Amino acid sequence: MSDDRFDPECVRQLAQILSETGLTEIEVEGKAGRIRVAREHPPVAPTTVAAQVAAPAPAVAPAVSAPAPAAQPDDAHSPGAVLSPMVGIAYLSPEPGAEPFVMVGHTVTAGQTLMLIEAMKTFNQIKATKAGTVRRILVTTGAPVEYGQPLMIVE
Amino acid sequence: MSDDRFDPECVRQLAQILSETGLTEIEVEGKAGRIRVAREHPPVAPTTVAAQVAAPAPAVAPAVSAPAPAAQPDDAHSPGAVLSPMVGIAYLSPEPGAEPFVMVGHTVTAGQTLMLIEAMKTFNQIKATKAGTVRRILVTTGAPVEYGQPLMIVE
Amino acid sequence: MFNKILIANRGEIALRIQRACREMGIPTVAVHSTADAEAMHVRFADESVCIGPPPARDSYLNIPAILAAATITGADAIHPGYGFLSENASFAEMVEAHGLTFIGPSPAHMRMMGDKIAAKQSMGALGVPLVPGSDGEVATLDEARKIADEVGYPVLIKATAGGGGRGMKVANDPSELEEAWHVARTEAKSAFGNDAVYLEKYLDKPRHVELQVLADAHGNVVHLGERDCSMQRRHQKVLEEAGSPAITPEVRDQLGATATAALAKIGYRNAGTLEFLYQDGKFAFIEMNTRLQVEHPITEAICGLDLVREQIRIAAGHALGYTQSDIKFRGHAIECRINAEDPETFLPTPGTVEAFHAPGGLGVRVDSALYAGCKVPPYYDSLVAKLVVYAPTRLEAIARLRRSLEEFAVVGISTTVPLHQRIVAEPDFIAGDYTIHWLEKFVNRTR
Amino acid sequence: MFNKILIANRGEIALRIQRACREMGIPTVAVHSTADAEAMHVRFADESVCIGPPPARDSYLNIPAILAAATITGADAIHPGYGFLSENASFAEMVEAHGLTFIGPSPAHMRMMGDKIAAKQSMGALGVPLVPGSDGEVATLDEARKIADEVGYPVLIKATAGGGGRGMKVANDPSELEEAWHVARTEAKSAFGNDAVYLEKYLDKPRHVELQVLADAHGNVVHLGERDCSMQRRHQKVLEEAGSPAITPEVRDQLGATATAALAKIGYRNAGTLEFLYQDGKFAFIEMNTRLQVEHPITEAICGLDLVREQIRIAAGHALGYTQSDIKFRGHAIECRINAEDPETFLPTPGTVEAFHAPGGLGVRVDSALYAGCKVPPYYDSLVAKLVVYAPTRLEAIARLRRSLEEFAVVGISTTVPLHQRIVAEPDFIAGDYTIHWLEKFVNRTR
Repeated sequence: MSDDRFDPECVRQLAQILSETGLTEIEVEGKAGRIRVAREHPPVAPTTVAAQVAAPAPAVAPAVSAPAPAAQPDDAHSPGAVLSPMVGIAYLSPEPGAEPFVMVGHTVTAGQTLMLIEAMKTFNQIKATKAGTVRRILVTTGAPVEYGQPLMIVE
Repeated sequence: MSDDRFDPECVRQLAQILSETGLTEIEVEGKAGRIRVAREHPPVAPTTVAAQVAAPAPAVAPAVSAPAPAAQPDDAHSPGAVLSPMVGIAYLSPEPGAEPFVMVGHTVTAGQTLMLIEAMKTFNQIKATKAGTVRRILVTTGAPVEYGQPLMIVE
Repeated sequence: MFNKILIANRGEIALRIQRACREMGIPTVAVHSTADAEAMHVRFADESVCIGPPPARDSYLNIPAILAAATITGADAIHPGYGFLSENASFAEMVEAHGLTFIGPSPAHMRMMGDKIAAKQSMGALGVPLVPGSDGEVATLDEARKIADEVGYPVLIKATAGGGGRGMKVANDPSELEEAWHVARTEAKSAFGNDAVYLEKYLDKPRHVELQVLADAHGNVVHLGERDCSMQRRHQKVLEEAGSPAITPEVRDQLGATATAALAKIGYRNAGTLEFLYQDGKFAFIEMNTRLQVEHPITEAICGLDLVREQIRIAAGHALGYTQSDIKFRGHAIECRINAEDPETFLPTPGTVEAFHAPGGLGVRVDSALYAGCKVPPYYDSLVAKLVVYAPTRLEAIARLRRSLEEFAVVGISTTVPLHQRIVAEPDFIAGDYTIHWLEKFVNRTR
Repeated sequence: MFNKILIANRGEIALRIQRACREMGIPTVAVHSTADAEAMHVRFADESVCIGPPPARDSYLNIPAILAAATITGADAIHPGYGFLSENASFAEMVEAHGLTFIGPSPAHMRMMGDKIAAKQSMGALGVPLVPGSDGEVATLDEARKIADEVGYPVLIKATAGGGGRGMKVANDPSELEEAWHVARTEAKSAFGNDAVYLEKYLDKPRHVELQVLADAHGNVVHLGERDCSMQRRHQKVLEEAGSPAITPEVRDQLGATATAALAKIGYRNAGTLEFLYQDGKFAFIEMNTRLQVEHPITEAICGLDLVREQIRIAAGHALGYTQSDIKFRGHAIECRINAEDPETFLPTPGTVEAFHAPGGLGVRVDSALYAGCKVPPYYDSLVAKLVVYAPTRLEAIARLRRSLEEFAVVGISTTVPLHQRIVAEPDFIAGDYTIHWLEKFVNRTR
């Protein structure tokens, strides 16, 4: 059913991206068909207003910091990003001194273990959801990670 | 002099309207010549933000009211507006029951008395600053007026 | 004192706890769902950890994630706020099992008070007043008559297995008792397969009056006076007062003495609130909340203590440092809960706050995590701000409340500010003359 | 009570007075210049009248316009706030001549205290302590020596006709007296054509301590304790505390008794403040302000009174209704004056406020007429907000102040919030160890 018809959520997302990026037109073609969204004038958008009036908060709370190591803000939105499903400590090798599960440049298959995350004294395997090449590793062994934090880019 | 050159105030006003409306171009032609203003992208304007964030105040202070009778908000900016130079009580006639100084449609000369304003038990003559025709009378005898309030339109 | 406190909550209460910590010089860790990444409690924290997706069960109720967040940030204590995990005894136990301090009562006391029937029995045995009635099942109509005469009409015949209003009948006078007895038993039998009933005095116009207590780990217990939370809709408190318009200092002292003696006896620790129904000069214990409450600021206003600071000090093992006679009550305080709800239909109104301006000036306190541009997500409680006013007298507090509500500006989402404006204009409210049923009727009448 | 009060002021103090009126049920009239048409005090008023163009002399100092505004709106009393016309005795007389009530002291008392030399003589004669020194001119060096020995060194030789620091010399010990005497007289002669000089004790490290008083029309006078305003820059108060870190309850009681007795004797009425220099345990009267002061909220915080309400009640002829023994001082309060100024250069920063977020929570009061989108015009005083914190102890108040300053957000214009953040971190401030010279030195040192 959802394959036969346009996906309203997709259209909404594209419209949102249009607003966010200030583009006037986006065209996307994929298996499900082609979607084109356009807006004649870049919107004087509520998002812009929000961004401006949200300004006090950065001024107020200079101390905001995640405990995580620096990842690019864009990494989480990268299509190849492997996001942490939990809060915990990252381990790139099965045990101290051992070879890491994967390294940059490695080819991985879907289901292959990429790293471990320890939470509540349990080690949880983080597996590749699709085949690809490890482009970047964004955390180090022993690093604290939060939910949704990008761990690797696999493309 | 001002006829020979462009009017910077006009240009600024048009730029302002451009920002407010999100238009990309405005062209105005009149006696004084032609002005065209354009901007490649409608600005993500501070004015817009200001207008939005100023919103609380009307919500907060529903009771705001001037003691003056209803004048159009535009009257004060009308080129023929006679503005009150003081706070006081308006009188359209020299004494109760007498003929009013002027009526709508009358032609007036510069320096002619248009009405009186009583302040601190003194009657102050409000005089025409230029010749013209009385288009509208915006106050009534006995009405309180504030500083800068439009009293008449003489064009 | 603690080195770092993790605050396992969100919204205004997370901010409230952060403020206390900051004033005590203790760094804080905020936890948040992905929906709250831009929230005030995250922006103000010294550190923050995203613990899960928007649904509370996956984030703010996600015990492993919260404990892992405490571990990776090196926090040594957890403040649960109210709601979420604040009354979860297992969570408190796990916090302690991880070598961290739970800022609250012992898990045993949380469990005791979590079982509402056991709580009543325990407190009743310690001399705390309960609703008068039979001790357990009433076997015969004659016995029911005898007890009803003792406690006085109206009385309620209730199924021991009951709930949800079924198997429950009121007898307003002796002539109605027999029918109520039979109907209640029949309903109980058909609804629960058990016709056992008990009898208690029916409170038809009670006030909700609750007592704030503080107890340290050294056996010191004080009460901080009562709050009147009778202004309720669907069992949700809407506006609270301290003190209660219906309570005299003598009555307060007496209830306080009974309650603090009972809590000292069981060795209760940290903050807690005993909730009572109050009618005809008598209290009936309903339940005890083993946590900080939403309406704690009105108590802070009249007794001059910072309750969160006291909670933290107690959890760190400090003695209260004052006794009951040091606690003085001054003036009157009222809190309005401002919810992101339509003020007529009470439907939630999540969305983006375009502009926010809080009232200011003398005697006005606002606790809110709103800011211009913030989002009110649809996943959590609709409480977005607490307006608390304080003045020397109740009538001055009401006048201050009225002008503060006029100043309150939230643009972009509807809030219940207009509801509060209507309430504070009502003669019954101004006279302090309202029971727990008043608001429901008022809302239905004026809708 | 009054039917309608016209507030002859703008900014936060106009809003402050409006709030008190609103809580008392009295409608208000705002007056404003064309620059303030969109200002908060106009938006919140029941009625508003534009009284002139931006310059204060044509609007907020325009007496005929203000009186006409009162007439056309039917106001029966005028509250002058502080600054502008608040200490103008002629204005007060004209208000009364128009049959309206001036909410303040009698014009005679305003005039008496407006003449700084006459004020000192009057108050000195009534037993209020002055700077020790000669009674008027000192004719000979021998006489100067004698008085200097009496009052103790260092002493100041001052031209009786003097001003602006000229004709003024310090003698730190007897050996310096002769030269100071000659130099002062020579300077006085050349600068003012008059070589008459007088002598007084030189206070090299005084604190500025002031006493708040309230007096009704029935002879009752109370004091509401002192404020310490030593944190000054170029004679402008920047931060104030109540009580003073340097004053004990005994010293306060003694000064209060002297001052209230003096004011009762002259029949003073309404609010007033006696300003003193305080050094080595001794007070020296400088002047009396016959109006509400900017820093009145810290007094409200520690004594629980609403000073504007009291002013209005007194002006309406009500008796205070309490005596000195009813006034209790509790806790500690600090006010930061937040100015639209660069925090380093102190240059004014008028402009548009893009975003405004005031701190909240326990013990925090903000008085400000700012809102997101408002304009701070360049024509008036740069004070745009007052942050007042209250806590049981001075150190807790400082901790609260620090966290509140962190929360304070004004976007679009620079303010002095960062200056206050630097001050509250200073050990001297935390220790309460600062005189009226401290801030000037601090600013120069850290710039």
